[in-house]
Amino acid sequence: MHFNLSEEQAMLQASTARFIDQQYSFEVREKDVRLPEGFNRDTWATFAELGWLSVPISEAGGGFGGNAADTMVLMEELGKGLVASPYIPTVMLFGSLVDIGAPEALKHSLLEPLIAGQLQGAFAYQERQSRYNLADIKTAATREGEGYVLNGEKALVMNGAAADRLVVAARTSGEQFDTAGISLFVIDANATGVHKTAYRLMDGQLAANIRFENLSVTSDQLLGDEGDGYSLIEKVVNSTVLALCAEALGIMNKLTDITQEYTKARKQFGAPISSFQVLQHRMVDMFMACEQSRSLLYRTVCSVGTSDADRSLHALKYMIGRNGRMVGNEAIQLHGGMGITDELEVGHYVKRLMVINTLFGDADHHQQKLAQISLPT
Amino acid sequence: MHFNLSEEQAMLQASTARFIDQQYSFEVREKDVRLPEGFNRDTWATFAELGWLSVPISEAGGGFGGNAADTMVLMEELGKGLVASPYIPTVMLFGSLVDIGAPEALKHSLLEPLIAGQLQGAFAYQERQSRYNLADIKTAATREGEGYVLNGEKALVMNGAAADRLVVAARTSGEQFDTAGISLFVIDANATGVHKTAYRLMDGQLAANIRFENLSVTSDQLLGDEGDGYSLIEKVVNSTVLALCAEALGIMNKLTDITQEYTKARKQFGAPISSFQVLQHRMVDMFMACEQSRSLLYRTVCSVGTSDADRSLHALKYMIGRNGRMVGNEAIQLHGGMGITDELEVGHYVKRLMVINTLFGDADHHQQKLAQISLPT
Amino acid sequence: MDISFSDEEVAFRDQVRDFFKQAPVAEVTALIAQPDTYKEGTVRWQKHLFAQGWIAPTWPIEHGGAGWTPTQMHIFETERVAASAPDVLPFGLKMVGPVIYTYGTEQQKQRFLPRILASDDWWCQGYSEPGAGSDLASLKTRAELDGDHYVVNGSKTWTTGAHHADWIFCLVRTSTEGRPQQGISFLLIDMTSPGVTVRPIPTINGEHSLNEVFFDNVRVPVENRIGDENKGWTYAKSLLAHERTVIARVADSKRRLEKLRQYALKETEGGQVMAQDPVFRSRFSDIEAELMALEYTGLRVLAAQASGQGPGAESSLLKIKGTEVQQAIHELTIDLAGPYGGIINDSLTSGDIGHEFGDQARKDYMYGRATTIYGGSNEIQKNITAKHVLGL
Amino acid sequence: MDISFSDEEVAFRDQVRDFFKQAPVAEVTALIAQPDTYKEGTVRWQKHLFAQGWIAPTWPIEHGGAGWTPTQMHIFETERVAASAPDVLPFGLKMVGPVIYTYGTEQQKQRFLPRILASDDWWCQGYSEPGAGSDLASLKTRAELDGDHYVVNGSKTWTTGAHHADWIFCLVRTSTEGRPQQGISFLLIDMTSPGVTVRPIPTINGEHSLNEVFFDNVRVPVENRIGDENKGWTYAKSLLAHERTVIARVADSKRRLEKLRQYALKETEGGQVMAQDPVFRSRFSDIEAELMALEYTGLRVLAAQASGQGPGAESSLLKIKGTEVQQAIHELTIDLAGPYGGIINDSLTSGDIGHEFGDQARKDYMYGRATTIYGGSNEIQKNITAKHVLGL
Repeated sequence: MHFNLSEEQAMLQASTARFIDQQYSFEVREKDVRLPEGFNRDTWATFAELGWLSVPISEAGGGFGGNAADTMVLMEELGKGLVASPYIPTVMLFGSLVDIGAPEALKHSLLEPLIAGQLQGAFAYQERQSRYNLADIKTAATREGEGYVLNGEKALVMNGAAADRLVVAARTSGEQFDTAGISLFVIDANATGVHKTAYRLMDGQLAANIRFENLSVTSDQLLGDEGDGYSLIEKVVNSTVLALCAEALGIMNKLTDITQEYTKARKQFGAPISSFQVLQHRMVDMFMACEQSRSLLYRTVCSVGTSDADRSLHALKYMIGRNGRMVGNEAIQLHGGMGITDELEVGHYVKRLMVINTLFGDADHHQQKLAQISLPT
Repeated sequence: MHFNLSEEQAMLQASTARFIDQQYSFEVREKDVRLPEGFNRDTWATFAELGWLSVPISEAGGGFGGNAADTMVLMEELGKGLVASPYIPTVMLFGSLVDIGAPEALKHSLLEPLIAGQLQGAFAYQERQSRYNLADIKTAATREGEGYVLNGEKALVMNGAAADRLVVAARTSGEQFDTAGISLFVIDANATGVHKTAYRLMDGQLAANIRFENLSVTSDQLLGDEGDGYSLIEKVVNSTVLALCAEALGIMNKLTDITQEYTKARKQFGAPISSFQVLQHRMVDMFMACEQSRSLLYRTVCSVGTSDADRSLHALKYMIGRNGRMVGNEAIQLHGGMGITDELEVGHYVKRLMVINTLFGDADHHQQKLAQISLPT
Repeated sequence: MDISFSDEEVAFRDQVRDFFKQAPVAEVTALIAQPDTYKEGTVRWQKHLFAQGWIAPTWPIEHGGAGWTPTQMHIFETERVAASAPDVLPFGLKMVGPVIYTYGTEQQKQRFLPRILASDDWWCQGYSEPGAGSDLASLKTRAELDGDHYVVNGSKTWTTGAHHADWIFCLVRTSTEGRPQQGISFLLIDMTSPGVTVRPIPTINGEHSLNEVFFDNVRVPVENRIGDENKGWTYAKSLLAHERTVIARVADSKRRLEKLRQYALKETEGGQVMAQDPVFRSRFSDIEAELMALEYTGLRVLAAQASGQGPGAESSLLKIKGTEVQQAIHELTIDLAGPYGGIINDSLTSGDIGHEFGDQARKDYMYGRATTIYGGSNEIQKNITAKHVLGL
Repeated sequence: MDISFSDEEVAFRDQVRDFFKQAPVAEVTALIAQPDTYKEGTVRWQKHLFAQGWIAPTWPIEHGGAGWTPTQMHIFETERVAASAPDVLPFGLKMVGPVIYTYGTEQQKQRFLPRILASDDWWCQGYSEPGAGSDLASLKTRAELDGDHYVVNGSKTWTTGAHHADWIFCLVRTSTEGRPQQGISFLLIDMTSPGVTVRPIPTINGEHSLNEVFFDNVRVPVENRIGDENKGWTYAKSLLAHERTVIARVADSKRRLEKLRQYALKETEGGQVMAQDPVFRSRFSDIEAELMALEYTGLRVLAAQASGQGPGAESSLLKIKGTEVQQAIHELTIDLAGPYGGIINDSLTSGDIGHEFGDQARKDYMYGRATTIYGGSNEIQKNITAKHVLGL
């Protein structure tokens, strides 16, 4: 029993930390995130060069075949650096869906450019009314001849603005909330019949609502079996949630660190405010919130594939949501007035943390999912 | 608009405070509560002399005809003194039920000795399985000739051990959880067919489970109309909850005060522990918990008879339960090891507060009742 | 123990309610909502109140106020919030105005008060400095006497609306002797004076309301000093307790909570309205109970004021609980918005994006973090309460 | 990152599981539950473990221990709790024993260790004093040298089991020079010595486990001092971090939470089981998540120990969170008992009274308040963490 990183994981961690330290200061981040796409294509190319884009992609898919711990290591460091990138939508969602669902030819034609940093992807799953219910899908893929015709609207598609290709979850049968009858299609994001409305999220990154108007798709654009998309969605969303939690933990640790530094430097009443017992205890609470979250992250990583997996994942997303809010709020409060300016990095970290809480179910949502496992209704 | 006491209320408050100050030290309380009945009959006689037993009884019933504010004033002071007495069961429950429900002759024959301190009463409403559902009644009163026969068991009857008379809630029709079909009977607590098992509550006072075995009762022992007892129960329980909350607030204030005194006197690391900022802020939290509870108590008193009444009462019992726990826990914690001995008064106040939380619905229960008003399902 | 209103108060309430019904609330609210027309809308609304004679209801009648009782003020505020009408800016009307009519010279009163009442001057507050936040008395901006002028050097921060302001009232250091509080003076400074520069501070909600104000050898006539030299702390302090009761914003929280309730009846997940979600219900009722209590805490303070006391130390309690409730409402609102709690509408409409209140919930949440920091942070309020109320 | 067990560890787990299956758990538990037979049951259980060679599993083999690794110890504890088997008393086996074999003389080892292992001596701990709780180093019980004896005067408090004890290990003041920590010595005192008096301290759960111990001119042979005079603080301190990890009781909390879950499936209101009550579910899952995390926090500490580190400052985190979780379970359990959370069974059975766990829930809740106080209060743990982990 040990919680050490493997040699490869340690190298990945070191290389990510080095990249941020040497090439990705907060100033660079702020410039990157303000670009029209919400990230910098050159930075993305560097990701590709460093091999990061292949981490969770299977060896069969031409990737590194990394496990949950590998992704965790990478994402935690990206979190610490507040790196603005479409890693989640392009690699963790789009890439993984293609990796596990696409027929061989399609898979290679998409994953090769993706790993090379030349293709941007996105996963269009939720709709205006969906909230956190992954099966709440009204967008319809109606059989027509050999193929299908797509009609409907997807909302809040991360990286939907820059994506070259999309995976779209559409209903081929069943009713609005049914898990059965959902099918996944890879489509060209710039095809006729695809209408995008892009906007920013509070972390500066871009999302889009995407409307499909009589968009024709063929059967070979289908991922997995028709009507069976939900199981693919669950699988990929679960690993993405774990990745997001690792990113969040990186952010929480960073916030805890910079708050300690700030309070040591900030003097009021003739003393550094870090000398006030009330603030000390609150920083201890922040520290404990991080450590407990880390323990649960490790548990979740260790539980992948076991009967503890779902329970761990819900507990994790719940705790990251709740503790993340606490850490973010305290970080701002302990920075005083400086905490509410956009000039310091603290607010930016908090905003990314808040966005993560809204992805794939917030704290309240996952708390209830956890309760449903232990105390089934 | 003002929150001052009337002259009569101020006098009642002063006389109660004087009684506790002069005749009811913590040592007296500890002796009283260890008596076989959980209270001292002489102390009760003093209550009668001071006129306290008549406070909530209507003028028609031979009482003072006091309102919610009058009861509040009395109960808050009794709380501060941690007075062990059956005021709640005998006066607030039994007395009030008789006052509003009994035919004239019965009313006077019971309330006169009650107000004179010569009759102890109790209200047997809940059963083993009832928890906080007042309509969960299985005890049956079956019609037989002119009267009824009672069978069943009541649990946790406050003052059930000492009571001369009981009001029993029994079902004359309807199903287990129905509010309709519940009838109230005044019975002799020492009649054949009445079996008591007495035990103590953690505050030292006595409760009893009471079993009825083919107990015959006549129609003139009925309070109110047959099958219509629930509305009487609700009315009397509501005013009792308010009284209990006032008592609890008295306790909370006392706990806050003695904790401040203790921390000022207790020295560690060469300073009174009240000088440590963390403890100061926690005592501020205790203070705020008391002040907010007081505001809600005033609101509830002012709202009696208005459309805000139920909402206020649920919010109050919820807040008293939640804040009371916080204040109690903090009082113990800030007393350190001394807080967990039975030698200091702090633990005894906490235990009474805990019992109050379990009477007529705890914090969680009333929080959900409150939600049900604002967000009806 | 009586919370009913007298007949006069009931009549007054009806008059106020009627006034708001007729007032151009929607029009000015729309103007205020846009950065470009914010100042225009604010001034127009304040002039409307001025015309009614209600712009400074608690000022003494002799200085142009309405001389209202605390209860009348409470009625007015309740009706104002019920009508969703904007508040007035506090800096002139609630802060420097009372200081001027209490401590100012006759000449100062005549010069400044009428323009404050008519909203002809826009005021801002110069208290905090980069190095003096919670520890306000350690402020360093200095004013040195040079003939009949002070020469002011230094800077002020977190100055709301400085970019709109004509005047700033400042605490400045005129002496370094004695306790820090003893060498502070209260100056009124014309924002058009040479040497005054305003730098916007972008805030985490993406909007601009705060500024830093720099003073570089700014010459201020001695006649712009309020009261005695080195006594400014006393004049400023009298405002602080009052400011805290204002920050509590109980009536505003009531309106927000009701709005939240309405949203929860429409927002759905899996076909069920969120008002039925168990965790939502718990959090909502928790806030509701706290706010119900706070409303009466406010009334208790008001009743004490009406009988000639306070607002004293209990204003800290109002400030702490009031801001905690505000933040709890912000948190529950943004959570209710679900995935839409993280979006920025910018020029898109809610219809384009697909959600009614997510964008506003985000702004409120982010800017709302400031409520526990400004007006004396909640930590400072607890220190004050521990010392002055509990005597620890 | 690997939490799987080696083949040897799996075999060991099976052996331990088997041992508990065969052990007289129910029998000794029943004895321990009654005050009259508490001591008898405890000693019988410990002698059973002794016979197996598992009474002091982490002691070095040379001193009669089993020399287990931290992982083996973890396996043993997990199985013990799963079997609801009693824990051993820590005072001899986990506290003074290790001090004796680490710092004691050969003669002290031969005299005391075998009797500790065989549970022939009952030990208690004399650290806290009425005036020295959180500030332990300010202790005042003094030991003055008189020939080859110390003469001890003073008192110790919160002494668990002193009324059963044969021996007490004490921190006493042998010098008032230098820092308070510098003048402390570590003495072993025979409880039958003339001048030793034990006074029971009744606790808020109505039971007797704590005592005050008075020393009135008690003569203690110098040979009963551990290590050097005035160096006792060093020997005692090494125990404190270990004590904290023990206090966390993660495995025990897991068992209690599962029991609570079972209760919630039976306890009803209005015909619905409480496991379906929304507020219960929220509170339960909140504790569950924290405990799931804590379990791994414990494993992380264990893994660090196994690789030769700690337990160091992170033991404070375990202590704080572990006791918070314990109290949260106590609170939810007593609330689940509803109106029965306030009762005292005394000689009545649960059947007489009508509720299964209310009485025990009350006892656990009340005594459980002590967990955040003893072993260095949680406030002290946060001070330690702020200073030694965060460097504030």
